[in-house]
Amino acid sequence: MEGLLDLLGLAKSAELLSLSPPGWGMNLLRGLGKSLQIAFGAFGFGLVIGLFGAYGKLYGGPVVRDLLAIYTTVVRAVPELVLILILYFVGTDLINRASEALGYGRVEISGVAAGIWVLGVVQGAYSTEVLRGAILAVPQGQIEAARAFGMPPVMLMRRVTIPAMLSFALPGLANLWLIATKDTALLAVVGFSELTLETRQAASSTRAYFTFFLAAGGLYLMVTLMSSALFQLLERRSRRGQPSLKGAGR
Amino acid sequence: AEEVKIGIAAEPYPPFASPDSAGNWVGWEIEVIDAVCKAAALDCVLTPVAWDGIIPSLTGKQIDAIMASMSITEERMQTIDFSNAYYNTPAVIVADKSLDIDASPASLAGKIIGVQASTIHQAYANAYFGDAEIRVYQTQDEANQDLYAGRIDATQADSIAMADFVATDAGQCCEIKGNVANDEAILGKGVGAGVRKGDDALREALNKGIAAILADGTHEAITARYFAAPIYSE
Amino acid sequence: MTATQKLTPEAGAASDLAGTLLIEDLHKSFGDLEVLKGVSLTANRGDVIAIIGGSGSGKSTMLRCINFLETPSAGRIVIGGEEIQMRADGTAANRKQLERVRTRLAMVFQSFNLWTHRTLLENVIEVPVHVLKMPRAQAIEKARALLERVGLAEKEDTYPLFLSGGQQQRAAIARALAVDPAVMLFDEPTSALDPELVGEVLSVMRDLAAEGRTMLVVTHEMNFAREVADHVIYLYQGRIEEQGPPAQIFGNPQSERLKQFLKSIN
Amino acid sequence: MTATQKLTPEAGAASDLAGTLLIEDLHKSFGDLEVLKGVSLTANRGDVIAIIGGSGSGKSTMLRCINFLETPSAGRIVIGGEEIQMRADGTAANRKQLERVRTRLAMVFQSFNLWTHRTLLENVIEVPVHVLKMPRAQAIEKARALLERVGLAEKEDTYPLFLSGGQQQRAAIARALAVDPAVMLFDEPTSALDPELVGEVLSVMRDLAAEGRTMLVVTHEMNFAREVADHVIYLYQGRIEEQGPPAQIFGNPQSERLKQFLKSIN
Amino acid sequence: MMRLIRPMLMPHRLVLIALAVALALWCALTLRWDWLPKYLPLAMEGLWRTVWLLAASTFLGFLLAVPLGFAQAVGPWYLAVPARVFCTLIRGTPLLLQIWLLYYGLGSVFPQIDGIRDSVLWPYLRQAWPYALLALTLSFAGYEGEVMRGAFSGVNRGQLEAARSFGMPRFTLFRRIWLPQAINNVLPTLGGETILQLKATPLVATITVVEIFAVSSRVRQDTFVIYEPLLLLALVYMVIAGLIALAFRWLENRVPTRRPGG
Ligand SMILES: Nc1ncnc2c1ncn2[C@@H]1O[C@H](COP(=O)(O)OP(=O)(O)OP(=O)(O)O)[C@@H](O)[C@H]1O
Ligand SMILES: Nc1ncnc2c1ncn2[C@@H]1O[C@H](COP(=O)(O)OP(=O)(O)OP(=O)(O)O)[C@@H](O)[C@H]1O
Ligand SMILES: [Mg+2]
Ligand SMILES: [Mg+2]
Repeated sequence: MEGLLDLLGLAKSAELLSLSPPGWGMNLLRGLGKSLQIAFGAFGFGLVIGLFGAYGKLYGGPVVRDLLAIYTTVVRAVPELVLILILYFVGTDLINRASEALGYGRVEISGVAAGIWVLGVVQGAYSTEVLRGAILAVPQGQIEAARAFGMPPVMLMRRVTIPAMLSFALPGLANLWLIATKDTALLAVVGFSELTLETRQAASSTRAYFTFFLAAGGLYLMVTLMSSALFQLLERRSRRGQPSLKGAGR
Repeated sequence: AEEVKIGIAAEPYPPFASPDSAGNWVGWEIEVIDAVCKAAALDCVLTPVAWDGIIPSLTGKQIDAIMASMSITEERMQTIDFSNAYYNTPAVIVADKSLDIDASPASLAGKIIGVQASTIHQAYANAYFGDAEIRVYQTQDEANQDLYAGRIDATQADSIAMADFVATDAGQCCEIKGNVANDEAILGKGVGAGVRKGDDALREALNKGIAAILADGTHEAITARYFAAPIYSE
Repeated sequence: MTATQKLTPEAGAASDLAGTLLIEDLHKSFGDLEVLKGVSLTANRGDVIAIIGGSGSGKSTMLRCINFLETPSAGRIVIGGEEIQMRADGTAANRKQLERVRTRLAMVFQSFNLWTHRTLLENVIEVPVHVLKMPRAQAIEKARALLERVGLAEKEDTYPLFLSGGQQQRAAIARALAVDPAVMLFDEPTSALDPELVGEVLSVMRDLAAEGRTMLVVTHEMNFAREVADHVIYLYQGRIEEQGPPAQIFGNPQSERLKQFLKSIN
Repeated sequence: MTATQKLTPEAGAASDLAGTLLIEDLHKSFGDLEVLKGVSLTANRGDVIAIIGGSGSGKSTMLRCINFLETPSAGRIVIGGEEIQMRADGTAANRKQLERVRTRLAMVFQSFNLWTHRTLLENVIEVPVHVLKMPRAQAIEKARALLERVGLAEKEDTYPLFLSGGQQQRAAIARALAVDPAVMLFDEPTSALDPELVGEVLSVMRDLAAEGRTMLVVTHEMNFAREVADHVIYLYQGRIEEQGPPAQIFGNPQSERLKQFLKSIN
Repeated sequence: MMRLIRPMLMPHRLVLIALAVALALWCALTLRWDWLPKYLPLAMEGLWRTVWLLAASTFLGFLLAVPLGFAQAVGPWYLAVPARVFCTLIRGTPLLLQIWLLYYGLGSVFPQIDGIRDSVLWPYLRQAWPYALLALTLSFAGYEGEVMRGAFSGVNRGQLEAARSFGMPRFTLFRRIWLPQAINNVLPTLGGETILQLKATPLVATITVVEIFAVSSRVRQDTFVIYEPLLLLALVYMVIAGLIALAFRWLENRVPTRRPGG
């Protein structure tokens, strides 16, 4: 094994990537863990915003619709990095000022919470659009049929709209999840030690840029492949009942 | 004592501050921070922040002081206050051995010079090397890489960091061509600790600590472990 | 034009009125376009009323107004003796009431509208279990009987989109029957089917009529209207142009429009 | 079963043969399912052949095999005296030949298949300009005349999805006519239309028949088959169960199947 | 004109507009803008660089995406598999890493090739923008290849059969029917993706390309004015994104489509 590694000139890389110090493997994994934690939180928070946002956009009054339109347009037009800088610094500043004014003194805002809040707001804008499109894609007749049988609105959403739209929403949501995992890299700017920052630290401490960039790329790719597989499974499940489109493009 | 959050740059800057693989920060500056805090009886916590966001973090109260090799300059003093300096080093120009240049604007005209973003070197290069093309890097390391790759002709940086670089394998290509002419308004009065404007209590405490370690020889002792020559002068 | 027979639902007890339907002066506009211009009709329990008319005459709109899938612009709708409370803008004033009334109506859509994410059996038990709160086992038993009846017993675990049009159509009827509706509304139940399937579906409907269910059927199948309906309504541009028993409508049409319509069909 | 008349395309000059069509022993399977089990037919120039049969009997498949939208499993297809060269697997051996032959055929699909990204006029000139290399101005002139003929002159700048079904159907006929086809294939050209529109479309087809175009029409409209067709073919489970002139097929059906089929329709 | 103005007169919109104006005024009056004149020329230069990087990379990327998508949708396996792998690799790794790998990785390989420093290519290889353009182009191609795959297989089969039944040659069919319909179907998606691409351009600042984001960073670093350049930058991006959205709206409306009512 070692001979083989030597042969390929990979011995040094293997040493740098080993899981126990002085190898940096553990650092990368720790970073990955934190990235996933934030991504998961932000994605979930974004989904909640998105569900309310989509319903608001479709069925809300004119005021709600306009406010949501502003939210989704602005958030989707401005680069995440800029939004993160603004939301993180202004947001925490405002919270602190508010709590000081109320006499509580400064509150400690954890990096994880802040990251989830900031990325969640960004993700929410995208989820809103994905879910809105999916709800629109549900044939109107399916919803009418439910109403014609006297289903109350919440039951209609739970029993018909959401399960029926899932197959339309999942590809978009899968993309959003991947964006969430990669956007955590932007939190490096506010000093959050996720995967990209750990990679940079390892790379510049050891000067082995290539090794670490490739390793990080591999980790990201692994996450992507695994989550794609998972989403495909979900999509297939949600698609049961729909004939396959295979061959339709010939 | 109340916790004081000392902001350091999350990007490694060896030999001053860099994380080891166990996640501990080590280096000359880290030891100095320790010593200063002890001398000033402050309960310090290291908080790594990306260099790009370090001043907003300070003004936004995520951290209480910056000790990240930040030079004391007029520009920065408009936004934050500084303690007294705890080290100072001259700025040098490094270039390929085969190039016949020195650190004067005239000899650098038409060349490509790499500098690190948000440093006094960037400010200095913008002010003095207007006839050269200036490329801005996120870290000095990246500039060094490009110097080695030949994509830039020269780089301006701290003499200490550069002495380190030319000693490495990759640094063999290059040599220190000399110090740039001093301009205290830009290059500053050495490196100090940044604090929020008006936070005089902390500034005084840090000053006291710095004075203490300079007086009792701690500073000298730490320096001796890292560098051949002293890096502090009045 | 014949005058609509009058039926006063307030006169009798509610149970006698199950399966009656009264529509008075129903109007409906989409923006500037007035699609229904005052339609009235009465159905007693067990009546089969066929609605015929050209494309765009407002047949579907009328059916959809009856269960408030479209909000009427004006008019009264009384189902099973219970008048649906309307706001000034035509929306139902009382959601609970509307939902209750809707469970007594059942609509079979032209495009079936089966829920594609559920199997046939699940489609049929959905409303009994989740809206009417029938015990699941009982609902399944009943659903199986209904699927058997429309000839789909062996398809209960299939998803709707894997079925042929005629099979979907029959499943939609089973789903409607599962709620034991007092009144059934059919919107062109055979238009997308080939001639042999048309026969199948119509025979199921003939059985329902024989059972004495109240039915409103929008149809292009004149044979069906002739044979099964008690009463035929010819809609033209949002008005009832002519109505009467099938023998009269098909045998001895009065209005020019209707004569022309019947001619174009044959 | 009557024997297919024989026509030997090799005997005459190509120009005489324009508009003739010969199919011999056509087979088609989808996987294990054999949909066509040996179908033969001959059409002379100007013949109108109606194809009837139940759902799933293989009518559409047969039409689609003729212009190789499906690859036949076996058999010969000769169009205008030119036999389409097939590989062993049924795919066309010579793409250039196939493309050439296809320009002489024109298919009108059940679902119209107008190109949704082009206006009506653009739909009609598309093939003349881009395949037949006709000068654009000339193509436009011809297209306008055709749209006029099917009663869509004022719709030339409309996109297909904004038209009613009947209008789309007529536009599809105009598009097919624009290539001046020797043989036209119609797949249930009226099934999605309401009764009044059915009349419109059938009258356009009647005109085409009068002009002497060769036409193969899959249809459920027995009246049309009876009045317009020269020859009627009844398909049952992938075989020609019975064929003959309309008077015989409708007046004096022989096979049990056909009798039952005709009964179910009326 | 009235059609544009009337919807704006709804009461809550008037309130929103008033709020927006008030916010803009407050920003203009109380925040620091004294640095603006000095950095304006640099900002214009950065803006121009952002715009052309965006335009060139989306254009070239889309040209690549068409064959990538087509190969995946209907191509033989020996074309479909590589296309699929390419798209997965691009979509599965952060753009930042791709940029760094190209610039620091690939870029540091070149100088080791003998003679390359004397070649005519060296002045370009020495610059950062070719790497930035390459990375952005490949990234856009990867994402859009996936989009076009769906678009090509989403085109209604009947539309293609109609063309084939008229004897349309294969390439004509692709050019006149398949591609235009595929593009029409995904125009809304493409609009969104182009805005995403706009938002990806700041990443090239990390390899010394001075586009508008880098300019704003420079302002922040030079002057330590923190929020104002960020706000202005956000505004600039919103304007560009708005223009992109308008352009795509115009493209979409060239072929009117009937959409289901909300
Ligand atoms: N949601 C709507 N918005 C605007 N106009 C509508 C709407 N629904 C129906 N219409 C119009 O109302 C008229 C009547 O439509 P309706 O669907 O009731 O006709 P129909 O009699 O059912 O015709 P068909 O036999 O073609 O189904 C048509 O002109 C139609 O265009
Ligand atoms: N692509 C296909 N793959 C598999 N089976 C097919 C395919 N196309 C058609 N079939 C099957 O071939 C048989 C004949 O189909 P075809 O469409 O020719 O029937 P048809 O006579 O046109 O019926 P209809 O009147 O319903 O249009 C059917 O059983 C159908 O399920
Ligand atoms: Mg209708
Ligand atoms: Mg068919």
